[in-house]
Amino acid sequence: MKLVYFAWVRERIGLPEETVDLPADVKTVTDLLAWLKTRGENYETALERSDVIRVAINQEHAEHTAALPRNGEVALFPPMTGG
Amino acid sequence: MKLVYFAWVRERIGLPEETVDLPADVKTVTDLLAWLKTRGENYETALERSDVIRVAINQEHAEHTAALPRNGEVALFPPMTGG
Amino acid sequence: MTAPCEPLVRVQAEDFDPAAESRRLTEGRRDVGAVVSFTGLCRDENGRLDALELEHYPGMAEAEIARIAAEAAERWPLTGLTVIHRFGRIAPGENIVLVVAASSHRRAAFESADFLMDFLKSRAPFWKKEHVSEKNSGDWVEARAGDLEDMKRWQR
Amino acid sequence: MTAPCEPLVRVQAEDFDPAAESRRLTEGRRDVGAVVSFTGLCRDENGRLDALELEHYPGMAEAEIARIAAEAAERWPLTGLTVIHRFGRIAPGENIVLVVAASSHRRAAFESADFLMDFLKSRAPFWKKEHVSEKNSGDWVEARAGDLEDMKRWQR
Repeated sequence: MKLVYFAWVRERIGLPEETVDLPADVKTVTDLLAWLKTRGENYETALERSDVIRVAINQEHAEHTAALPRNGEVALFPPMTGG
Repeated sequence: MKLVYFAWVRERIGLPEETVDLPADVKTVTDLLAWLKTRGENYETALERSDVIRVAINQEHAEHTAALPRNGEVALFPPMTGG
Repeated sequence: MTAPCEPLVRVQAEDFDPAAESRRLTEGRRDVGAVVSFTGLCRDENGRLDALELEHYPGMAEAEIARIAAEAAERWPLTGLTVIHRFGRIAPGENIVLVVAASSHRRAAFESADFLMDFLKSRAPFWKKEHVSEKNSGDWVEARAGDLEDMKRWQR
Repeated sequence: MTAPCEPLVRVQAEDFDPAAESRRLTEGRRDVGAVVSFTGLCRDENGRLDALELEHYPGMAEAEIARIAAEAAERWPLTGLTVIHRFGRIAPGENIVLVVAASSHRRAAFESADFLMDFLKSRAPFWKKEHVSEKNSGDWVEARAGDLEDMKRWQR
């Protein structure tokens, strides 16, 4: 699965994007966030307040309860501040 | 007193403005409207629905209950449709 | 709060340039975060209309718009405010009225422009006469009850 | 009701010209009665700010703005709608975002532009980083709770 990161999520993780092989039991966005936090201190810092992390699945806003897609792109980012 | 008329009030009266000598008992806008209606059919037609006639005294909006000024300009016109 | 801005009010027969008026409120400044511009244009009403004739009360028109603009400048923290209203014959597609409100804050710019238009409609001494395609003279546009309702939104 | 207008959406690094975009929605037409234009500009926050860096999610930014614009075009009877959002480094006094809404009706133009801005703030994937005068790198702007409240005004 392709993961993309923006703004301070990107800065704290230290990567703009990466492709990962997910364990079979990682099924929802919530699972994904918990699994990423086990991958190192940078992920832990970036995703510490996971309640504020916004998610897009294939470029559409999604809830943390959403199921991960079989294929495609999952984006993690802070609340938006455009406009 | 100087009277000025606009839009269909002006067209129906047939004058853009005039200067009149008011009888002593014409003290308010309501008195003025009633007195003008006695001056001819054109005034009667113009001021027939006196409730919709708007008034300005010395270029400020005024109520029909307002006292007429000693000097100055009283304007009569339909509801405004600018903007 | 800082002093209210000095609104620019013009009542004129000539056309205006909305872009130039917006630029005047932003050029050389670094404190303007939002500019809302409203332009009112003459419509042909599905081909029915040849032109509008806008009559106004010279002197009072300027004074009344200035009063409304000053009230908006008191009520919202604006960095600039411009109101221009034309009179005379105006063809479909031409400009009638312009309001430009600039502020540090988006909501102040939106609300003050909206407020200005509602009050202009119901309080500024202008009257529209329609010149229609079929006959020589047209009718005066009637005030909409909705215009008065719009204005009441701002009562507090 | 006629079919909703086709909104024009652009996400770009270059500056835009609000006047040209307004003209595009009115030129040669006789059915447009109202044009509301909102321009968002970069402020220097009383001299504190050197620039804003606007990061965006390419692809999703365009798609999300297009979704919001299409919703506005469904909801209000617009004759035209344009939304442009810039990304990259933007200095104080420069343009960030433009919404232009044209309609036969004043209220539709005002409300749809206001709606667009509220939704852009809270749903379009853009993030502002401040470059401040005193140090080399700045902080990410935090989302305002008020922005979300603004958006909720449009729920029905």
